[in-house]
Amino acid sequence: MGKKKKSSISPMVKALLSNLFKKPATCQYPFVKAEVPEGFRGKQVYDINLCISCGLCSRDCPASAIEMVEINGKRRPLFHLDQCIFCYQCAESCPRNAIQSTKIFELATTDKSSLVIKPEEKAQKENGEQQ
Amino acid sequence: MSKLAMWARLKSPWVLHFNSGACNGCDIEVVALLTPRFDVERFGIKLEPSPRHADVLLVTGSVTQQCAERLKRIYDQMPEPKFVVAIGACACSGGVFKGNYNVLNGVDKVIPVNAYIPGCPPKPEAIIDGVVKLLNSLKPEKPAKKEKKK
Amino acid sequence: MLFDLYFVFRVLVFPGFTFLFFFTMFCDWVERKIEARMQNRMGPTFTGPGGILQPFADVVKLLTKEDIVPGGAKKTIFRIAPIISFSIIVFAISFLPIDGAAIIPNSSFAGDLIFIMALITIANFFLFLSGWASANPYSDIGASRLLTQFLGYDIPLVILALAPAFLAGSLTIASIAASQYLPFIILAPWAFVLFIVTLQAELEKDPFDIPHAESEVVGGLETEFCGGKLAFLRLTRDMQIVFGAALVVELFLGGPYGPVFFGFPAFWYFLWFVLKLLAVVVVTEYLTCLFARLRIDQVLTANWKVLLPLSVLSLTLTVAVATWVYPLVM
Amino acid sequence: MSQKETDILSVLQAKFKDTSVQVQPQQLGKVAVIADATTYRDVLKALLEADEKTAVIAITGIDLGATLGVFYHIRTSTAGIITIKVEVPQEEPRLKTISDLMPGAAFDEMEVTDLVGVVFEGHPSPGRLVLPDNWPDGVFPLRKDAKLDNLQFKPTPPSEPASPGNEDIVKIIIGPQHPALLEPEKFALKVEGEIVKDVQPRIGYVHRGIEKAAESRTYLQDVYLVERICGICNACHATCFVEAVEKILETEVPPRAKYIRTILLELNRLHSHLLTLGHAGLEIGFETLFQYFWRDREPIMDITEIISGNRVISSGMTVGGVRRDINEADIPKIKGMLTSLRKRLPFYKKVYEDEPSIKMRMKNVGTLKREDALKLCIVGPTARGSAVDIDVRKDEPYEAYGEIPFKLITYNEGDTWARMNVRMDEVEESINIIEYALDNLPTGPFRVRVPRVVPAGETVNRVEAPRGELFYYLKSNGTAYPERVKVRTPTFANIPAFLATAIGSNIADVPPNFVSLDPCFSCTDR
Repeated sequence: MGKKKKSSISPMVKALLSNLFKKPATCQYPFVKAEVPEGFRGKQVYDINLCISCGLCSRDCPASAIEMVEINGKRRPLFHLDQCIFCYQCAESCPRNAIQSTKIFELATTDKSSLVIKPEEKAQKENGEQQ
Repeated sequence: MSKLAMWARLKSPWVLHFNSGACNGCDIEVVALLTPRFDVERFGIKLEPSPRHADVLLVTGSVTQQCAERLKRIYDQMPEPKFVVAIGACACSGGVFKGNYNVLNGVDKVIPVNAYIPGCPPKPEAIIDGVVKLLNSLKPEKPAKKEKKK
Repeated sequence: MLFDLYFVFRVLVFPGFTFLFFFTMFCDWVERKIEARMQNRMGPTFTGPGGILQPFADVVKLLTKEDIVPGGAKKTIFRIAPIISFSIIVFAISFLPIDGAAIIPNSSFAGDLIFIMALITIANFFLFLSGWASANPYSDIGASRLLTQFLGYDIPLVILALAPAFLAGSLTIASIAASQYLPFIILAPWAFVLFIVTLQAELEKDPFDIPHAESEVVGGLETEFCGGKLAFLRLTRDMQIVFGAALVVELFLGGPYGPVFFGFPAFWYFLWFVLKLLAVVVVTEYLTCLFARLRIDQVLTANWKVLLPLSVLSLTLTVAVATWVYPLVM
Repeated sequence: MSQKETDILSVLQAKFKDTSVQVQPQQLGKVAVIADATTYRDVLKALLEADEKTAVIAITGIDLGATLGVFYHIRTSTAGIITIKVEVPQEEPRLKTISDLMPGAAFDEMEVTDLVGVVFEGHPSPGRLVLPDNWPDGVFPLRKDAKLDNLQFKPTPPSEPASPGNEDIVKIIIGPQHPALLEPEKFALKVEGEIVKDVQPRIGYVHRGIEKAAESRTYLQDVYLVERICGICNACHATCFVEAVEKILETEVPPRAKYIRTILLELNRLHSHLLTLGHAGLEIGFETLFQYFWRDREPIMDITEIISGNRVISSGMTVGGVRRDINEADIPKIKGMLTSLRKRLPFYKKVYEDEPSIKMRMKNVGTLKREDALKLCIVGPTARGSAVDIDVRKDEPYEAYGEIPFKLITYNEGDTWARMNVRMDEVEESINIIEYALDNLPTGPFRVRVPRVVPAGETVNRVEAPRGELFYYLKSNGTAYPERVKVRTPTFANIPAFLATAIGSNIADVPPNFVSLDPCFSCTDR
């Protein structure tokens, strides 16, 4: 592989050296919060007061991740987050805009049951961290 | 389990990635973890070629009929203290393909799963968060320990 | 009764095994950090200050993992081959003068340069055995590729090592290192360049890292290994890198000898040796990141058609220059 | 109808005036030819002579109740898509293979046999293609009466012995789990010394039965299902499906929606090409190039996230337009990122020009001559690398491609190096397209109300995905659920190119040759 005369030196030679002294292009994720643009399709927030339990959201959900359950007399949507593909078709077809998007994307969990979001649990309007 | 061994196990989780029938949306996010912007080598995570070397198995995709047996074989080949992370809605529960004739609806139907990362596809940061949560769950329970990455 | 405590301390602790063990891990950390920085990312940072304990964490984790011996493997060879190749390389390094004298005190004998080269070949042979012993088709291919590669590249390596031996007029490393009032890299730069290229091939670094190429042979000869044996295989590979760099330092960069400022010379020699060695490691790492991997037949043609003639040419050139030109100039 | 189209039609009408073949122009998008089991091969021969660039795009198997329909979709360079409809009785579904006329059609026929059950006599390599090995015989998923719950799967056959008879032929299996492959698929290579003698592909590991699933979901839900066929080219799948539905509904999409769709499509192409160029670096062991390419790809993912809310699956399309509008505030930010990427491209171009080790690993590796590319019906950058100038954006402009000026890139070396350069130049073109579209983004609505029920009809549609021409056949029956959705993805057509070029090559050349194809197996298996 010796040093045969190259037509011109490959730019990689210079790039490697210059990168050695440049700041690495790494964002320190766990210690620096990742900035998420507006309109990011993260975890959905469902407002029980606006909901008229018409069931349109569970009918239109491509992944059938919304199940209508009986909650004190009314049918409310129950979200299976492990099934959900976060396409927000439910938010679009909801006549009362009861489903809003948030910027929460850290939904990883070690037990599966915490991925099923029951309606009354989200009755309060706060937009903070899950559990 | 001596403190040193636990420290070593938490600090160098070698990873193996298996796509058991996914639309490769999650796979390119898993590979994106190695690239400069997310760079999981900061945590000592290395992508290993063979199941023998790996501690954590990252599985993407709703397991198809043909992949089920391969997934089981790879899981058996991995040496003990092994963990499985199901990445993406498909791996957690079959996602949008749930109910199709050739799909087994999720990785936990085939092998025990330790961590679930929903999302279609989950952001690379969400995958890092999942792995970090998995590693934290291995730590021996210290009651007073403040969760530093709240 | 005093069973020569100094001997035991020298061999086992300071410049001996324990130091080499941690120094190899330090070199591995330097390599990973340099490679990461060149690729514009951060490399290991959260295990110990700046990630310096990352290789140590890897080794400890591997030692605590379950040890599986695959059914079809040849059990005994599978278990002992990695450890033997690791120990042979440590034995080979102990001949190199690190702080003015070899690790094993007064162990350098006439012709130990050739002896060390032979030891390296044996160590590589045991690596081949470990690959061949595990009954995995990929490790068979990886092992046979390792055999073809290092058998091929040993010859130019030895020929190129003869150039500084000729300049120093002796085959013992200690005297080669000592007689370099002017480092041989200046006297025979062509030999240095070729030696670095051959070293890239000998250490399976990137332009020539066929034996454990991920895209073709899954894990190469390491595929079937896990736990402690894998730790030893990885350590063998890192130890080879340290040995290669140490050889370059001894033969071309004037060994441990450098300007001594004050006080205890052995300390300064040791410092010079470490600095030069790290410089060579950085250079080899830079070459690794610079090139893509070559095909196995391109590697072999590069060896037999290009490197072998060039190394013979460089030897004759060194001889010619040493006998006619240097006496006039010096 | 343009002048060139008429002469192909007149040739067909003249040739089959008296026989039972009826030529129906203006049907199924362009031309439909009703033929039967005896005459469809002659129609195909006639088309082959009429035009050199004729190619079989896809073969759709469909259960028409009483009979089984086999539709041959033929692409001609002038008359668009001609569909030859052949019907076969349910009880005795037999047809003669056409892989002797068109070798590229062998894979399509295997798939129709798998899913609908029509047997093609004289097929070179019959066997399972998409369905798993342990699939019970006699069950054909795409038949209307198929009972698909509680299937009794046969025990999986034991994997073949390591190496057959004579010792020097070694069988190397690039298995389903392999660090070089992002997706599971199996290639059994028969190797003698270092030369590959034979390649046996086994795909179907990622077959999720999407065409069957599409029949049990409404059109609205199908857009999201179809989008997840392939995570890398998801906007193309969504656009192709949505355009097909709009063709049946004859709705006119507002111009702003057309421009936003074009932007999302080109963003898809950008991130797919940069991904492949990086992956190629990984395959030839050039990690640094992989890291650089993927680092420069991150701004594209951020732009997709700003516009559509998700980095990879943009879910921007819906029947009748686009789901979200691009707000003006983001446009300068997007343009900034694009120009920063454009400044990086000359560096990569120069690396491909001057880096000796790349040229040693990629020059004249997997060379595909122009005639072979045409005969094997190869599409996309793989074909454009061998001087075949087919690109749906130019041949049949859809969305806003008619109004946006851009160059069609072709190289004529036909090897891995040329294909990678085609992709690199197309990255530059895509940036131009996006910037042009952002500059003159028309105002007005971005969406039109569309009825949920689609009247009965059938249509075909083509879109240029990053890997080549993506083809959809859609049949609707007047309800809210589609009757049949047939998807033919570019990688499905390009696999024969890998088989043709791999046989006889060096085994170490297989990874670069394989990655130059930019295979996407989640597309292929559906």
